[in-house]
Amino acid sequence: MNWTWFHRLGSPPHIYRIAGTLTPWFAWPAGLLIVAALYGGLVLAPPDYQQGEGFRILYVHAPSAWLAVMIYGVMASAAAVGLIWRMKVAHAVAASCAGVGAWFTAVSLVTGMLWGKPMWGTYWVWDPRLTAQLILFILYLGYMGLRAGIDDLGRADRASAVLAIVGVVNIPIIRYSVEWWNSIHQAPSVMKMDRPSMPLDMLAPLLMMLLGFTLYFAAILLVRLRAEILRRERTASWIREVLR
Amino acid sequence: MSEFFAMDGYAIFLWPAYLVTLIAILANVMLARRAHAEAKQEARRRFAIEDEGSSP
Amino acid sequence: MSELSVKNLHVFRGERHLLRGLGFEVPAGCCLQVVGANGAGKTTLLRVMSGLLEAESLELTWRGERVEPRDPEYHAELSYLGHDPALKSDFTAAENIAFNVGLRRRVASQDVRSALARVSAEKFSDRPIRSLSAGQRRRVALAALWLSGTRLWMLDEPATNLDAAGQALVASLIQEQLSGGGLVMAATHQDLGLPAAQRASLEIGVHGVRT
Amino acid sequence: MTVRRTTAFSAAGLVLTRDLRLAVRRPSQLIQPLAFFAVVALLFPLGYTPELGKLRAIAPGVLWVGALLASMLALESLFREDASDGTLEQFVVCGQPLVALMAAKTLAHWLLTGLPLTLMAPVLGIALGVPVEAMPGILFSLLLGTVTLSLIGAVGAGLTLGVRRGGVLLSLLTLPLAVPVLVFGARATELAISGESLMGPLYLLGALAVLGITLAPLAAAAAVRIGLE
Repeated sequence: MNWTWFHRLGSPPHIYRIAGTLTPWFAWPAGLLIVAALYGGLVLAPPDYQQGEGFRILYVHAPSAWLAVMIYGVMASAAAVGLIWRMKVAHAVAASCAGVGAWFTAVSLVTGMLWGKPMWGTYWVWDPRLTAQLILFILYLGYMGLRAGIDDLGRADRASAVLAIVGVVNIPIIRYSVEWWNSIHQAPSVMKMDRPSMPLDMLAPLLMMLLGFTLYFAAILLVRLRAEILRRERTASWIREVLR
Repeated sequence: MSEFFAMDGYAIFLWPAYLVTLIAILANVMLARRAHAEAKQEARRRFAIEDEGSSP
Repeated sequence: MSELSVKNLHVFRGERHLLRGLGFEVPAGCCLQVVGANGAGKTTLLRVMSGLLEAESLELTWRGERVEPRDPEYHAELSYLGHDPALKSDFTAAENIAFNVGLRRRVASQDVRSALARVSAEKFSDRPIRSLSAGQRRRVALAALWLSGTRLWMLDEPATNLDAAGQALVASLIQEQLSGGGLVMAATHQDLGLPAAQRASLEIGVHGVRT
Repeated sequence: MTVRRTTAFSAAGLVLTRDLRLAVRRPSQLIQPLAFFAVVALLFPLGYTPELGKLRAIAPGVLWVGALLASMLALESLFREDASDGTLEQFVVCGQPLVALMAAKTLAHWLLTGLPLTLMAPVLGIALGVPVEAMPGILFSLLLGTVTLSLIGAVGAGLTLGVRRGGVLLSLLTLPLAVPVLVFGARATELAISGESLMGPLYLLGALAVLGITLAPLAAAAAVRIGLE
């Protein structure tokens, strides 16, 4: 008995194979970029006139914070595509994002706190960006909690997709409200470091790290995507060759 | 070399931050690979059930 | 081309590939009796056809037009009677019928009374559903079904909790619907006493029906 | 017999009146959120200080967090009962746009919980040392805020319909989305108490309510459809 489901865009076996071949093309450049950025950030870049050597935490904090937000965006757009065009591969992409996103949101929180400690003497500071990242972390937990709470995979995909879309609409509003809340209460703000004003030898490693982290995420996403595709394709005949 | 690691006093904040990031990077690599392996394992189990199920 | 036709219907429930490439047709004025073992997918089939459950793939044609099972226009002509009758236990039978049917079309209290009379439920029409037996509740649900005047009926074990008289009522309601040119899909093993011309049956096996 | 099909608007009206009549028949469910709100608000003086001056400073936070948690409490029953007795399925199958019926159910939920909570807030405010002149400001800001809370909550309730013991998850999903309402609402109340103009945060609360009214019923309809499967 041979049946396959043909999806207009990106039929699963095709995507599965492409994901496999592309992974190393993302993984290796990511590794190199990160190592180079580490060297640039820790050794070459001069200490900050205000925060001294402490500012180097920026090279892990900023990329993690960037991943946290970018991954949610990727997750929500994949979810929207999956919901509107009923594409299982898109839901598989969304499912693959959540874990990594939550991890790096946590990293951005921890590194943010470690950065705040020498600056303000306390680990937690109600800085608007840190607060917004904390709320984003709770959004990730809610998303993963909803997925875990529903047994049927198809239903879990669609329900979590609705949540991701509602979440992504709210993220800018939450960020604005937290910034607004911070401004009216003049709470201390740690992250005054705005990137453009940084000298080139400080900025270059940061940009390389950002790109490195992004490529790293792409590699992880592709590996997880293959797993999620297998789960959704159940007993499609093309999987037999893959398993051989 | 040692004053490099000292990071003039920021060491106890800086290196833990890098360590946490390294852990996250490695953990996600491992988790992703394991997820893929598990998915393949489940697929094999499903095919086993189906092959034995549908053969008369 | 019959009123209702289904092709290439695939449904998964969790891991199980419950319906595999199902296809069938239901002409106007005909009742398709869906039979099969428990857990074979009878309820799943009716819920997918009513747009309550998303199928992996389905080609549904209703009165010559391809429709999505979630399309409100298709739903306007369809009534679904599930395992539990859709009744609020704090309301009386009359209030429940007025609401359920009122969602679809204008309903006068006279219509409600005639519906209750049709299923001989007048005597308990003013008591809250809470105080009725399962069989009485099923009769109230059947009254709402009869009053809804929809063209396509999806009935999942319509005669559960009903005594012999109740089962006869179900058979007569279905006959009345068919003679009015309507269609019925019923998951039931009950003999509905329909002439062969008005009856078709669909066997849902554990491995589903192979095309 | 010519069958005049019910319009979407009147179908929504039917759902609204149905929910209100159902609530009247079982009033105990209406009291619980109010009692909860009162208890939360009245615990603070015991846990913190009886001095009205100090209490006034934290009154905005107490009132808004209390109102938020109380309306969260009432969300659990929004769809669960209808789902268990099979009536929610009829909403999906009756041929009326589910979005309209969801909007009606959310409005009914707000009338039965959000509005009473809002009317009760000034009373609790007095216990927290809030001056009487601040009452209109508190009333108006909570009026707008509770509307948005009910709308967000409806989406959360729909999503957790298909989840066993979805109560905790419902709060986990809804609270982060309610942060903007909390921030603007508490600030509006703070300004009301200090007698300054609260138009700024009030406009923002209004904007959130409008955004909620347009998007939330859509998301709730999609969530319920999925939750019922």
